[in-house]
This record gives sequence, structure tokens and C-alpha cells, in this order.
Amino acid sequence: MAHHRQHSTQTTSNSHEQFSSHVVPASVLVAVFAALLVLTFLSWAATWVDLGVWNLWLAMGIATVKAALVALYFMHLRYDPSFYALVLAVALVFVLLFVCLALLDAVEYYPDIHAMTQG
Amino acid sequence: MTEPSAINYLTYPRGLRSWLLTLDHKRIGVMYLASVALALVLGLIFALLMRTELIAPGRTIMGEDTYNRVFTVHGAVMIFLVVIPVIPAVLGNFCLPLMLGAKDVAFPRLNLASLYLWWVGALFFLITLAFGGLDTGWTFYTPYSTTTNTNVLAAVTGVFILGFSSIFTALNFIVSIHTLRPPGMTWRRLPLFLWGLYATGLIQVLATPVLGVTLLLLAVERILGLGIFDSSLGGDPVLFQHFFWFYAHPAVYIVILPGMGIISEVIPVFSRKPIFGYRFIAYSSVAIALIGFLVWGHHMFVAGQSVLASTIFSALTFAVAIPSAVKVFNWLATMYKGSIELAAPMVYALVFLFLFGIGGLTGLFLGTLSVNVPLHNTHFVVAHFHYVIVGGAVMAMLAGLHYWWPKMFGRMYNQTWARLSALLIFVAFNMTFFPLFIMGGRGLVRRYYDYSVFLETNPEFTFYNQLASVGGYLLVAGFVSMALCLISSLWRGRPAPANPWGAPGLEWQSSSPPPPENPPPPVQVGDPYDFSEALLPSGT
Amino acid sequence: MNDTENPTENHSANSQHGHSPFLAHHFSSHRQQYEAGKLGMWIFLLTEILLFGGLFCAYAVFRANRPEIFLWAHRFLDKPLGALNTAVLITSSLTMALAVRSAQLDRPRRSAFFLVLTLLCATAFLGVKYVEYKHKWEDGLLWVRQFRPVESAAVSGEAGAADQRPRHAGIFFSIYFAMTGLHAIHVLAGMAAVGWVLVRTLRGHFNSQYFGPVDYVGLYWHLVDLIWIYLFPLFYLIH
Amino acid sequence: MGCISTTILIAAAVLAGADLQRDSFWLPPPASSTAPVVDNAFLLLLGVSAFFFALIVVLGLWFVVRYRRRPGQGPEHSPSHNTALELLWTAIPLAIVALLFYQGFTGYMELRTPPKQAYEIEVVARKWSWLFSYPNGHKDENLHVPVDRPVRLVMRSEDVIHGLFIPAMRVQMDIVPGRYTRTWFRALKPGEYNLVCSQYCGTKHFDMRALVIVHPPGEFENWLADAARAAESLSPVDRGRELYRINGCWSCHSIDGTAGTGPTLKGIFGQQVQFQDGTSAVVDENYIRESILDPQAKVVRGYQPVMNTYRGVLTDEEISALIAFIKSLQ
Repeated sequence: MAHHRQHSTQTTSNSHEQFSSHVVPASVLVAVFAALLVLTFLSWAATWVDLGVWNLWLAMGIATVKAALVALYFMHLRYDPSFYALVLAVALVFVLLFVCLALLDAVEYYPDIHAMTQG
Repeated sequence: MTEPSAINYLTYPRGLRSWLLTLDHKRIGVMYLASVALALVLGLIFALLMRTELIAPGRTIMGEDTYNRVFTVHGAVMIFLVVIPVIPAVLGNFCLPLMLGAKDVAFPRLNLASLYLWWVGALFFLITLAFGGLDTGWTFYTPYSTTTNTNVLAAVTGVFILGFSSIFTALNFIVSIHTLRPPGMTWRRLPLFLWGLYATGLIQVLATPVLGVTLLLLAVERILGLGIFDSSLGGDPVLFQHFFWFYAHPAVYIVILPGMGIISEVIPVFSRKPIFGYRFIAYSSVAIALIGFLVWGHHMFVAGQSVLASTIFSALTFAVAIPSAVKVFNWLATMYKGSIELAAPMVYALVFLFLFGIGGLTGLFLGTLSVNVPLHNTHFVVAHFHYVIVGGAVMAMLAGLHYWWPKMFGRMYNQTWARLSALLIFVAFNMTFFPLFIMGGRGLVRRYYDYSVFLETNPEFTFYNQLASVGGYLLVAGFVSMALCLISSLWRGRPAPANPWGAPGLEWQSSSPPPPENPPPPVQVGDPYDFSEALLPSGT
Repeated sequence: MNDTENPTENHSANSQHGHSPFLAHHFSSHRQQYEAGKLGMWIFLLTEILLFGGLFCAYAVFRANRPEIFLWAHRFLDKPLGALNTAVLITSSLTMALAVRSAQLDRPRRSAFFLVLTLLCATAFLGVKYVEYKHKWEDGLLWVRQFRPVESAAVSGEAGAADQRPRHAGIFFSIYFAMTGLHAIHVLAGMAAVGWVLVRTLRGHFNSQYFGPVDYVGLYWHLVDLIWIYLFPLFYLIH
Repeated sequence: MGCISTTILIAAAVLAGADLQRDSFWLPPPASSTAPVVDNAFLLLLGVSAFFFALIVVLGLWFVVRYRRRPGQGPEHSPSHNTALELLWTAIPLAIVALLFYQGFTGYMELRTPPKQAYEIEVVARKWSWLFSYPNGHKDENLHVPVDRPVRLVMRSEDVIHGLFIPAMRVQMDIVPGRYTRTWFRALKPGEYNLVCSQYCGTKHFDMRALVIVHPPGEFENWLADAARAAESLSPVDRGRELYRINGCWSCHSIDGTAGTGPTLKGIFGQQVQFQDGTSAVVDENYIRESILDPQAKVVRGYQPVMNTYRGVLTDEEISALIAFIKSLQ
């Protein structure tokens, strides 16, 4: 594949450019780590109190805060072009649509399943 | 006219090894073309077997279990091996970097891996055929697919692997379009075929993983008894259908969107007029891709889906019909006051317009809640999706293949022969599939080995089926004629000039066939639909 | 948005590094190559999210329709071990982020050190997972067809658990094994990827201009962590 | 163009209101009270589709001829976009599909909402036959209904997904294992109609058929009472033959010696049979009983283990009758 080694002038001139990437300070990473551990403990502690259905939503809320921390700092989204965040958001929106529409239907027709398992 | 340049991507470097290890998107496209064509032959053989069985009521040439395997394999091969990859992997691979002005796709090795995965997937289909066959229908509905003793595991593995192949191609295209555009190639100047591929890529990366997890669960269900889709273990078979159609409905748009992109390239060039309403066509592709995810439940109106969900899905289904309809109007408006040349690609574009018109309009019947009830699972559905997939996507593919053939292989084919083949395909296609609308409306259920049950009230079904079977033979004859016309051009065709159609697109600026290394993009990228420069073909 | 930037715009070309052997021919600059790779990785992560999305959907449907199964069955999961694994995975995410940081700062040895730590955490995670799976196996708490809980599996102090067992209770363990199993496979794949960049780091392939693979593997690793962050409360912390 | 499509819509609506009792070309003759709801929407769609298809074809062909390429003559000048026009041809289809959706939605609600006082019949679908149970306990392999009275079907499946489809009634609903699904119809005319399986279910999917027998006014009750009484007064062998028929045993086990999905029952009693695992046994009362209750336990060599258990479906007394019937097939 000799031709793969050839480069046009334009390429050669550009390939020597320096590009600097953003480096997250170590202190930020450690702080995020600490916050994640605290939140993990908090979500466990939350099961000691009875909040009814809110237990689930509280647990999901804490998980979402943790996920956001991981995405923003460990995964760089806070410093990167917002397009990557858009990719992530699209993924989450489509999962949510899938879950919600399927759930909506399953809950609607569940009585027909229930009637048979009881009968 | 000179011979095609001696050093081009087809001739240099030489040797089988240089092909099998190539990272050149053009070669990968050509290898995909050959591979998909072989799979198409396999799928057509099964189609002919099916049509022959149905030529008379009762047993004709095979038993009912064989028939069930034949229609399953026909569907699975055609969907997963042929129509899902055909346009992106063949024409997309060949054209995308050239039209973009890039040296290659963003990840050439991933691109080659995609082809190899396609081969492995195809191998698993052959294994399925050799060991036990498959009789679930291409939809793999549980609990039938978890209880049948045919080789579901091999088939599911094959489809799973093909999913990776599909994702790799799509990922490559999306990243290439984002990051490899040369100066001046703005989103507003992106050729509409690339917009189509971009929208298709979005669907492929969003939907295919859900198919993957569905098949994984199905496989584990069969091996271990996971029970998620098995009602006897507390699972839910309707949930499987939600999972399956979350992929399989958007998959229809994977098939049709790049086809619409091709039509948006062909019609302007052969009308010598800029595309009418570029922005609408471009954005509507993405709109169709995204809204297309919200309509999967229209496959389940009588499947036990709740009335509430069905109503929501029906409304969204009608919403997604609008952008497709408007695209058709935009194509017609592009032809208006043009200077239309009926070359073979344009003939196929017209065939697309008519057949896809019927396919799209009959989709409205099936999306209408009440009308869906007696039409669901009948031959009406079979006719509808063949009009969309064959009449739409495959005709667009043929338009594109005839359009870019001179660029791909450096030869002109015989126009008269190509146009007559298109005409034969058009007539035969309608002969094959239009009777299915009538029989379906009158109640003929799909996947029926024998229609004797209906003959008492509908004696004319025998005639319709004979019509369809003869049409099927003619349709295959049309495909063969089309293929012979193209293949014979490789030896007997006139060498193609760089730009035989006088098209303004970037891909026509390189020689035909292009050199191994794509030419650098021009200093200033122009409008891909600018015909003002009078780019009439020099030698024709 | 990076995609509207002009990737091939001329930057001042002061060639101090010479031509890098890791710049593929079809890219015109390291930045273009890095951004292409990164976008590719993000789109791959999107497919991973959708893959798990299917399982989250199954979870949601069964939890909504059969809450009693989840309430009954989650008690058989070991909360302390789950929390420990969460902490282990978060730690591995930290070390992975630090490995990327060191690579960006031209410190390959330190980067390799953090990658090794990441691998150790991953191994610890799988070790804990093994212990948990082994208990389930011994107690017969398996997916629905193999679901045959032994008498002693009744959690101490929760006498009568077996009597109140809801119909099809094994479906909880079907979903549990499907989701944690698929996640564990991703941990294994992640370990292979981390091992691969570790080898390349030791060979001196990476520097401040070319560290993309470390970064991409890092993104993948964080996603695996991110999914576990949801799995932990969904299975272990049901109330 | 707007006024053209309005005209077409009105024309379609008039067409739809026409006499639907005739055998139309596209749909079978309607036989239920809800059929016109479906058929009206169908004809409306047909009108709309025919109009738009004609529009595409006429414009496409006309442009090809009118604006064909002529030597030395380029395209005429025309705009490359026109926002007002594009909005217009977005709005018109939008209005049309909104109307279609509404039409479909109201019809569907009618199809899915059985009247309260409907007569209820239980339906069991299995590979590859139907069983209909009436309120008095009578079971039959065909669906007998009274004319002009709403009938509600409560359906369940014993194996895979099936679909109950009566084309003439415009009734179709999948039957999903593990749950009930329901549908209803009110037959308008006495007669016999096809009832078929519409969801692919394997080997004999195409043959999984029953008849809908619509009885004239007053005759349904008599038929039902007679049928129930007749079943009670049968000898064990005849009772077994009846059970063989209504439980669909015939779809796999013939009584004339031909092999089907399962072995024939003719002369099987007292025979030595080989099993898949290499063992063999003589077919006696115990073996038949076991094969009905636990079909996978001993599968005759050369056949697939595909039969469902009839535990909970057949009573002890019914199994004895079946055994008596099988004994008689020498």
C-alpha cells in the first residue's frame, strides 16, 4: 500500500500543528470522587427511612446526580464541545422514549395478564 | 475517448491480498456490491420457490414445513443481508468520501471490519440453512421462536453480528460527515444523498443496539429459560414485540432514507435543475429518522397492545407520513420546467416515484386504526412493504447504481437495454404485487402455505396467485437482464468520461474510475446543485 | 460545536515533533484525528446506552407490573457487597481519569501506574461479583426456569419469606442476571481495552499530541461505571 | 389544488355512504354491524390515495414529456424553492391525515368496545385448532352465534400466539399466551363464514380454520341446548370421538393410518412403539393417559416433542372416553 504513505502538501503542513487539549486538574477529579462516595452512602442511607414511592425517585435522583458528575468531569463533558453532550442526551432521550412508551402500554394491558394468573 | 486510466483504484494495487486487506472505501464498496448481489440471488431463489408453491392451491412442490422455512429465509436474507446494508454499504461507501471531498471514511479499518462481519453474518445464515433451517418468520416472535426446534440460535447469532456490521458503517459515516468536510463544505452544501446517509446512520446507531439486546435475550431465553418473553415463566410475549419493532420499524427508514437521498441526486441531474427546496428535503430526512422511532406500535394494533398506546402510535404514524409526501412534491417541482433526459437512472427514479407512491399511500391504510384491523397480517401488508422496500429502496438503489456505475467501473452501459430492463421490472413488479393488495383486502392471510380455505368464497384467488407467480418470474428475468446489461458493459462498454451526466457533484471531478487515492478537494467547494456552469457532458 | 469549526484550517506549522507515525493518512491533523476518534467513541457509547436501554425497559415493565416480586426478592441481594462494588468501580473511574490526565501531560509512567490501578479495581469488582453469583448459585436463586431457592436462603429474621413468595419470583433474578451479567461482560471488555492501552503506554506510544486511545478507553470505562451507578439502587436499594 | 382534493374527499364520502351490502371489489361482503365503519374508512382512504397517486403519475409523465431535453435548449428559469408553496403542500396533507386519523380512531373505539350486554363465548386457540365454550358448558370446534346479537369473545392461547380473524366480520385480534384478549361483533345475516388463524403459528397455520355459523333468530338457543344434551347421552366411544374432534387432536393425529405431525391413532392400541431414547413399550391405557397429561415424557421415534399437555383441559372421565375411542380404532 505504497500510496498510503504519500501525502499531499496540504496534509503535511497541517500534520505538524500542535494542539493542546484541556487537562482536568487532579484536585477536581479527587473532589468528584469524594462526592461520588458520599452520594453512594447517602443513597444507601435513604433506604433506612420509609418515603413510600419517593424512595425510588430519591434513589434515581441521587444516581442521576452521580451520573452527571461522572459525565461532566471524568468524561470531560464540561470542558468539551457541547456536541458530545448532545450525543449523550440523544441516547438518554431515546432510551426514555422507548421505556416510557413500552411501559405505558404494558401497564395498560396488565389487567389481562393479571386476570389469567389469578384465574 | 481514451481507455480508462490504467492506474485506478480497481487495478492498483494488484492481487487478491490487496483487495482483502484494503482500507480503500471504494474497494470496500465494490466488494460489498458483489457480496450483497450474491445474497440477493439467494433471497430471490427462495422467493421463486415460494411463488411456485403458490401457483396452485394445495401442495405444488413442497410440504408445509418446507414452505415455512422458505418464506422465513427469504425474509431474513432479504432484510438483514440485502436491503439494510445495500445502499449505505455499497453506494454510501463508494460515494461518501468522494462526494464529501475526503480521502477516506474516518475509520477505514472499522469499515473493512464491517464487511468482514457481514461475511461472518452471512456464513451464520448458511449454517442456519444447512443445520435445521429456520421457520420463525423473520420477526422471531416469541414464544414460537423459543419453542420451535429449528436453528434459531445460529440465525440469531448471524443477525446479531450483522447488527455490528451495520453499526460500524453508520458510525463511520456520521463521524466522517462531521469531521472530514473540507473547507467550504458546509452543512448547507452537503449533497442530499449524504444527508440521507447521515439520517440513516442516526437510525442505525440508535435502533440496532436494541435489536442486539432483543436477540441476546431471545438466545438466552432459548438456552437458559430467562423467561422475560415467556408467558409460562411469568414473562410477556407482547414485550418482545415492543422490543423487536423498536428496531424493525426504524429499519424501514434505514432502507428508504438513503434511497430518497439517491432520488434527490438523480432527479436534479437529469432535469438539469437545482433541487427544489433543498433545506426541506435535507431536514425532513432527519425529521423522518427521529419521528420514525415513535411509530413502532402500529405493527401491534391487533397484537394485544392497549387501545391507548395504539391511538398514540397511529397519530404519530400519520405525522411521519407528511415529510415523505412533501419530498415527493419537491421532486416533482424539481422536474417542472427542467430539461429532462430519460437516461436509465432517471427511468428508475420515475419507477421509484410511482411504486413508492403506492407503497406510501397504502401505508396510510395500515396506519388507520380501524382499517388496520381486517388488513393486518394479510397479503395487503405483504404487498405494502414490498412496494416500499422493493418499489422504493431497491428501485432507488438501481437508480443510484446506474447513475454511479460509470464512475465505479469506468464504463458506459447500453442505455436502451438498461431502460428496457427497467420497464420490464416495473411491469413485472406490479403484476407480482398488485394482486396481493386485492387478495389481502379480501382476507387472504400472509404466511399461508395453502389458500384453499378461501377459494370457496374467493375462487378468483387462484388466478391472482398465478398472475403474481408469473409476474415473479418476469421480475427476476428483469433483474437478470438489468445485471447482464451492467456486467457486459465491463467488457463491451464505451469508456466513461469523468462526468458523463454533466453533474455538478464533487464525485464527478475525479477520473472514471477514480485513482487509488481520492483527489484533493477543490480550493472552493461549490453548490452541489449548481447547473449554471453548463456542465453538459463533453463527449456525448 | 466542534463540527462547525473548520478542521483543516491552517495553523502555524512549527514542526518540532516531525511526522507522527500514528497520524493516519486520511486525517490532515492530530486534532482532526483526535476529534474524529472522540466523536466515534461517543457514538459507540450511544449504542451501548441503547443496548442497556432495552434491559432497563424490561426492568421498568416488570417492576411496574409486579412490584411485589421486587420487594420480596431484593432482600436476597447483599447490600454491603453492592455498595462495596459501587465504591470500587468509582475508584477505578478516578484512576482511569488520572491515567488520561497523566497521558495528556506527557507522563507515560504515571499513566501506566494509574492504568494498573484501574485494572486492579476491575479485578476486585469481578471478584466481589463472583462471590455474589456463587451465593446465588448455592441458594438456587437463579433465573426463572432454574429458580429453586433452598430453604436456608430465607434471610435470617425474615421468617416465612418462602411462604410469601410471589408467583414467578424468579423473574427478578432473570433481570438481575441479565443486567449485571451484561455489565460484567462489559467490565471484562473494558479490562481488555485498558490492558491494550497499558501495553501501548509502556511502549511509549502516547504523548500530549497523541493520547486519543487512552482517552477513548477512559470514556468507555466511565460509561461502564455510569451504568453500574444505576444498577446499584435499582437492584440493591429497593425499599 | 386544495379545492380539487376537497372535491375528491366529498366524492369519496358519497361513495362510502353507498350501499355496502354489495360485494365490493376490495373487501369481502360485510356481515357484521361494525363492518361499515371499517369499509367507510377504507373507501375514503381509497379515494384519497387514488387522487394523490393519479396526481404523481400525471405530473411526473407530463413533465417528462413537456420538459424533455431538446438539443440546444436548457431548462427554463424557475425558483429553487418557494416557502409558501412548500408550506401549503405540507398543510394540505396534514389536514387530510388528521381527518383520516380521526376516522380510524372513532372506528377503532367501536371495534374495541363491546356492548355491555354482549353474549360471551370463551375461545381457546392452540396448534392448530379452535375450541369455543358456551355459557352452558358446551364446547364446540366451530363458532356458533345468534344473528343480530353482540357476541363477545374472551380468548386465550395454550401455546404460541395465534390470531382470530373473521374477514367478513372485519374482526381480527391476536391471542397471546399468558393473558386474555377480547373482541366482539354482531352478525347481520345468518350463514357460514370463515374464521382463520392470522398470526403465524407453525406447520398447520394455514389450516387452522373454523366456521362461524350464524343462526337465524331463535334457532341459536335450540341448537345450543340440543348440542349440550347430545354430548351427555353419548356412549364412551362416541364421546371420545367427539372429544377427539373438538379438542383438535385430529390436526396432528389421524385416524385413517396416515402419519401427521404426530403418529396416527389407527390401530395404535396394543402396539409396541419405539421411543426417541431407544426404549419401547406397548401402548396401553396408562401410556395413553401419560401421553395426554405429559406428552414430552415418551415421544415416539420419528416425531418431534411438540405436543402440549392437556392437564387441566381434559377431565379424568374425558380421558377415559378418549382411551375408549382410541381402543375402538382397530
